[in-house]
Amino acid sequence: MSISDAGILSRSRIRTIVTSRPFLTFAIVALVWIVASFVSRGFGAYGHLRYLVELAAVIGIVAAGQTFVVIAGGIDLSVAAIVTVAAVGLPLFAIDADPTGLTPILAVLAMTTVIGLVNGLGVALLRVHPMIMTLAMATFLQGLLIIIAGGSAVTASNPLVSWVGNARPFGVPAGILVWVVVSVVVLVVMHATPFGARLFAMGAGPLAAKLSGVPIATTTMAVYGISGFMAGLAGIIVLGMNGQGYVGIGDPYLLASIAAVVLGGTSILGGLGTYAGSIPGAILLVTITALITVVNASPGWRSILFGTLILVLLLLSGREAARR
Amino acid sequence: MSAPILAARGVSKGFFGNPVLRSVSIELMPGRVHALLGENGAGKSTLINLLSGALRPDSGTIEIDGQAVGHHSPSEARRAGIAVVQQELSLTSSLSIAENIGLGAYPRRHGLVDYGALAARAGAACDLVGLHEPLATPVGDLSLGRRQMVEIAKALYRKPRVLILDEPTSSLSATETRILTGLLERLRAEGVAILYISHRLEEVMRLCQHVTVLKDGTCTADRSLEGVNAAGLVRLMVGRDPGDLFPHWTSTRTADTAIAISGFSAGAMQDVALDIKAGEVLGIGGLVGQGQEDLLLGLYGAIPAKVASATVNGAPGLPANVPDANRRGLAYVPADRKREGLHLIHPIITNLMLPAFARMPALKLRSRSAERETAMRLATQFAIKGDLGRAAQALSGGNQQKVALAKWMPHDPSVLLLNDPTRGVDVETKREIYNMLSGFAASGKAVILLSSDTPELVHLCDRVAVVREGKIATVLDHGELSEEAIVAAAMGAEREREAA
Amino acid sequence: MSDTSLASQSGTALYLAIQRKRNIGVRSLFLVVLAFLVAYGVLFPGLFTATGFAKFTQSWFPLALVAMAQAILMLTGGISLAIGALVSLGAVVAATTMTGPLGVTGGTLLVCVVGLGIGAATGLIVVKLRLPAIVVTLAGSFIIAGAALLVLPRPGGAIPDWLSNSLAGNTPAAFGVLVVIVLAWKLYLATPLGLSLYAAGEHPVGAYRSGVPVDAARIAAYAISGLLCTGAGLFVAAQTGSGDPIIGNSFTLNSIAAAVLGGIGFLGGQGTMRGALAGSLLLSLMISVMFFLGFTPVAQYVAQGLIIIGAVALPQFRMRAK
Amino acid sequence: SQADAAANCIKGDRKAPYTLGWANIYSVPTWMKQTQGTIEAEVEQLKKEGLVDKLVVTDAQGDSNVQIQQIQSMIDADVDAIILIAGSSTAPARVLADACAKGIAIINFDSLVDSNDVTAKVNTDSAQWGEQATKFMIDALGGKGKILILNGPAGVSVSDDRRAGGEALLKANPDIQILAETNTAYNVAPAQEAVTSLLFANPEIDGILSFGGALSAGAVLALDKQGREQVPITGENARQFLELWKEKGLKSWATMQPNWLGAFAAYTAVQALEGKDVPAFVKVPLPIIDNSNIDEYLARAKDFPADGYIYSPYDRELFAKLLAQQ
Ligand SMILES: Nc1ncnc2c1ncn2[C@@H]1O[C@H](COP(=O)(O)OP(=O)(O)OP(=O)(O)O)[C@@H](O)[C@H]1O
Ligand SMILES: Nc1ncnc2c1ncn2[C@@H]1O[C@H](COP(=O)(O)OP(=O)(O)OP(=O)(O)O)[C@@H](O)[C@H]1O
Ligand SMILES: [Mg+2]
Ligand SMILES: [Mg+2]
Repeated sequence: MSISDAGILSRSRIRTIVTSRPFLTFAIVALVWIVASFVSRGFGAYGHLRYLVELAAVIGIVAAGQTFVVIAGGIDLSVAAIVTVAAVGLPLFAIDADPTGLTPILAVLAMTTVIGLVNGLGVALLRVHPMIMTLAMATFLQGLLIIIAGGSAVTASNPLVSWVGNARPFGVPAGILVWVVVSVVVLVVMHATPFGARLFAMGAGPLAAKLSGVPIATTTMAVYGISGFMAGLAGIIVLGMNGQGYVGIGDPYLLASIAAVVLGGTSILGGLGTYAGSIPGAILLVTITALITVVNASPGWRSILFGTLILVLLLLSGREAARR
Repeated sequence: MSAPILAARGVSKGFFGNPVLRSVSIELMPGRVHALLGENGAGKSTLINLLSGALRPDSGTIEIDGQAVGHHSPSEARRAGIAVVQQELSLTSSLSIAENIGLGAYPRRHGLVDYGALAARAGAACDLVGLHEPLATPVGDLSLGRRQMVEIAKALYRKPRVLILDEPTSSLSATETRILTGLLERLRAEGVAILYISHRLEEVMRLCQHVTVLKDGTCTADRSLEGVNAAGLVRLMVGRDPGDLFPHWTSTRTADTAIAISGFSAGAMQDVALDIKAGEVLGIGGLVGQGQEDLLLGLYGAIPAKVASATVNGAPGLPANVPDANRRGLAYVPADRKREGLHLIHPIITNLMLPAFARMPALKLRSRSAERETAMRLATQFAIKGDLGRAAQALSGGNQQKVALAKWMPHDPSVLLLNDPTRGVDVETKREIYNMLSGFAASGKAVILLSSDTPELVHLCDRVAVVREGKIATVLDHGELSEEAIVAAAMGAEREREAA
Repeated sequence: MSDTSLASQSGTALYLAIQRKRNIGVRSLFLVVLAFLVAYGVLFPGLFTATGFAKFTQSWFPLALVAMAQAILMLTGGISLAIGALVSLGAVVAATTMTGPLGVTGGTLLVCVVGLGIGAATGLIVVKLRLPAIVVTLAGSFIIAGAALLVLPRPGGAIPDWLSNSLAGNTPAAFGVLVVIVLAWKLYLATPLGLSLYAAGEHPVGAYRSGVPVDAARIAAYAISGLLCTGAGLFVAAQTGSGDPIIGNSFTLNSIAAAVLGGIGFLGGQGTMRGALAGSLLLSLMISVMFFLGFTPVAQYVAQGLIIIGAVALPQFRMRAK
Repeated sequence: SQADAAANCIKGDRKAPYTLGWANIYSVPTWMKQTQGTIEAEVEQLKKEGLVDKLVVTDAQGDSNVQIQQIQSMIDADVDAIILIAGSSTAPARVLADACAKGIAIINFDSLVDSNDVTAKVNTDSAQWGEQATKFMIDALGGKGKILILNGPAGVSVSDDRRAGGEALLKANPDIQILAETNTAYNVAPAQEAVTSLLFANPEIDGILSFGGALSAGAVLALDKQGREQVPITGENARQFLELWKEKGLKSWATMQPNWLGAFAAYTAVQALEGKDVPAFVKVPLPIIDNSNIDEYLARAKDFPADGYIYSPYDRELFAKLLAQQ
């Protein structure tokens, strides 16, 4: 390859990156931060931004599972209930013999992964539409919560959980570190393994994927299993950050995870997208929420402002390419 | 002769800066069937979209009755009496035949769709094309061939002065093709201007009086067809002397069984017995929609199948599912490439690599350079035109078909299940595909070729199993093969009924 | 010959034949709903009195409307997460205007205009700016919910008693209104624009090439959907005699559940309105039947999940068994 | 069988043992679950006394429209009494009028309806809650300082009433400066998020006037996490908040919505059906938690769920006294 060729290549590559959706979303986040720090006192403080990213970590981790599911052509409406079940259920797994607190965490993650696998089972084998299957799963979990919520009088005194929720190794909140690890793994799995390629194929057309030999049923189950695992992980972090789980702790993460995915440029129809977009998407959502909080206005106006901001940002970043 | 009804004058069109048509002109005369020929991707469909207002030219003009039209749109084209049968079916599956035929041009009474008038007019259009299903049948219940007839009826319903047909026969049976040919003759006699695109040159020879040939977006010929033979047509298209379309047939059939089944039932197919040898090309013929596809899908593990006994590549039993079939050396190329063969929104390279992704260990790290190398090799081998990083959407129909076939080659399958692989494929590509098939059989592998193109069956196959109403009606040996024999076997039932 | 036989088929015969064919896809759902209806009737014989029927149809009515509102959008390949907020807005607008100078007529008109207007605006944004409907309507739900809070910051307002009594009293008036709405929908589907809905949803490009006003059909769908939502809000206000700015929240997910249960697909052009209505009826029946069976809350949640999955999965099994 | 019952609504031939309907708006939250526990315990007792036969429980899953349908079903099934937490202060009014007309006793507690077609309403006073909390805050700050106000969700009557209860006092003390006001769900996480953002926007905060226990816990966590000093804060008997109060040595005050309101409502329903005089509105005094009795509450903490509420003790005697008070 000649030198000029290399030059053209890198220039065009820079152009693809700069015009890509994830980058655009990142640029918008930066823009909102800069504008907000001028408009609102204290907004741009390092500690505040760090806190926002910490909050975004939870949405981002739930959105990681959601991104997998959406790219594979589904949607997971049970993530909120799974987050709650994880946060509320963790103390039930407390074992005195394990002072590290790792066993309950592993048990909860295993449980939420199984919940996700059941979602996948319904979608792949019963052929129930993902929206219906996961909505029904959320309903089941509500029933489960009635049974387990407040069932034990134990407080969540799990050292590992409170470390994840509160510690700041190297000045970075542990939740963010977990998110970084999750992000790297997710991006690699999504874009650099055959498994990732199968997801995109399934989302773009399940029939063509099936006839090309993609194991549809197992892949579907894996995807929902991952989503369950991620929601469980988020539940543990949220539990650590709030010191105590409660029913409803997961509620904000359903719409937030979907919004982060779509704001990040992943097609809700499946087959196209990247988690690299969901990451700034999650930060963006948290930022707007924080911005609205410090605005002095009646609840009605705040709600209107919030919706309008999302709409405007969507206009900047969210054009859906023509399909079909 | 009279003046053209519809004409394009020096039109150019590009997509994302890639020129697809360069200053092309064409004139459609009343009472003339005008052929538009060219290789896959030459720009035929694009030209049609310009003529019908679905796309706007970047430069040049469209003229109707000698008048240049400014803002040409589909509804305006319809008012001017231009009707198009698109290459890609776009019927609405949940609407009835009648509602599909009238779509966009419903007769009204008091602001409502006038179902009485619709029944009369759509019924008349259906009669013209020999479509006898009840008008209330949802289009989703029809086979591909019948849908194509609905699409043609939809064009006729508009009582066109100009009728444009983009590969209308690619999914039609011989009978349906005959009906269409007769119909077009009649319309021509009534003074309709017809533009006809087909990769089946015998049809063109039989039907058309004039030809325009496109090559890489430019017009290379615009002349009367009088005195031109098939070889001449190909010469016009590819710019050099054509060889034989079909490779010379020699049997490479061996004694080793590739697939043997008995008591096989899947979908519409009942109680089938077949024995396919390595090195054989087995044709599957018959009228469209008799269950042939279910035979392939059942063998491939894609739909549930029952079997009394089966051997596939030496191992007993049918594949349990598609991955199992792939492991056992089967590969399947579907007919409906848009829905079943490819992911149109994904890059060509991803499409080419999908079977590999499906078989590699799920979490092994991918090597982009190795993928690129494989894809480039396949693209060269199959002469796939186009940037491998671009979405498969941007490929012409024929090139898409090549991708759907090429993607299996890295796996070196020992049994190839082909469902109408040359549908909508230009002659040159057809020749390439035919050569590949015989080469494939010669290397000791088995090919099952389901085709609606009867000459293909005649020239390529060791044997042809003709399917009728879910059963294998006849198996013809190569020596007995002729188009007439296949059609006769396919029509058997009707013959008997007529005789009675 | 066959020429004349086909041509002479009357419009009515064709129309009816088409309608019959469209029942095929929802037959098994109809059977499930019928089973629940019978169970309900056995458990509560009072259902067959005028009052019993009136009360039951009243609790079904708003869900039926929002299921229709969601189904129209899904037929065009869209979706709305703002259904609940629009219902709330319709309710508070009705409850704040009808006892004021605008009166019942003015209030009703305003409710309709608000629904049509917001629906059309949403449609314009989704269709013309080519933004994903799911996020546009998510953002829209915040804006609309905020507007509802501005109109009525806390539950209150009033609906004239006579209106409440005539719509949600002891007569099956709500059922009558539902029948009228369904007929109006049939009428709309019999217009060229209405019928284009299916084509515009399944094959927008092909429909456009056939001369269908695709964008207009989709925007009209959003407008009608908005109207149905605020209409449901008006009814809820009448049923409760007052307005509540968050009363509609749960209708968003329920409308999707009802539509999908009824066989409406997400890709556009798949499904029928009768299916969506049956889906909503099933959701509504389920609540009452579970009550009369004496289910505890835990059992209610579990049974609800099972019924929803079962109603969707059963037809699949039947199909595969064939 | 009281032809002329002493209480509103009750009519017809209603004899013990009675069937009680418990029309819950949403049974999943822990407060609701604890409340249901008190109702079930009371019903067990009443069953032993031969007064109650059956308790029918519905869960409207947070949907007021479903709640209306379920109340309608209770009417259809002709229960003797309906115990109700209303999902909306206005929505159930008409269906309750129907129930009342059919002679069913209706005891409404916690979230009340704006309707008089009930036998009795049983509740603490939300306005008084707001007033007392505000008074504590003003006193704690010596009548001067900058505060944040944390409210429950917008559009909900209880949240609105508590806030309105404090308004007069805030008006009367202009030196109390309201820096910012928020509305969030009555939950820890959203409150913590909102307060954290407000902390960065407001470097100086002297007090936090919170109208819900989970909100208070969220605020304390926010201050703690951002390394800010704790400030005087009002709260509620949420166990997490009470434990934080002790742990961080807060200057605080809390009241509660006692879960035994549920048991009391069941008890009141049976009393009314038995023909006892029942006042149309039973105002339950707000139990107060301050530094003088916080230890008593925390001593009982282990009997309550970790994410639950430590309510004040109750017994039949208290119920009888409450019913007799007016
Ligand atoms: N005829 C069809 N039409 C549409 N989608 C289909 C069809 N057949 C299969 N699918 C899709 O494929 C998914 C799984 O199909 P199926 O279980 O047959 O796959 P499989 O190849 O048997 O997978 P596995 O071998 O892992 O079990 C379905 O959920 C559906 O989304
Ligand atoms: N929407 C589009 N975007 C980008 N490129 C396109 C688009 N439509 C067509 N092209 C390109 O234009 C060229 C001409 O395509 P066209 O469909 O007109 O070919 P064709 O002659 O009809 O081929 P075939 O015989 O295979 O149908 C092809 O190279 C194709 O890749
Ligand atoms: Mg073409
Ligand atoms: Mg399978």
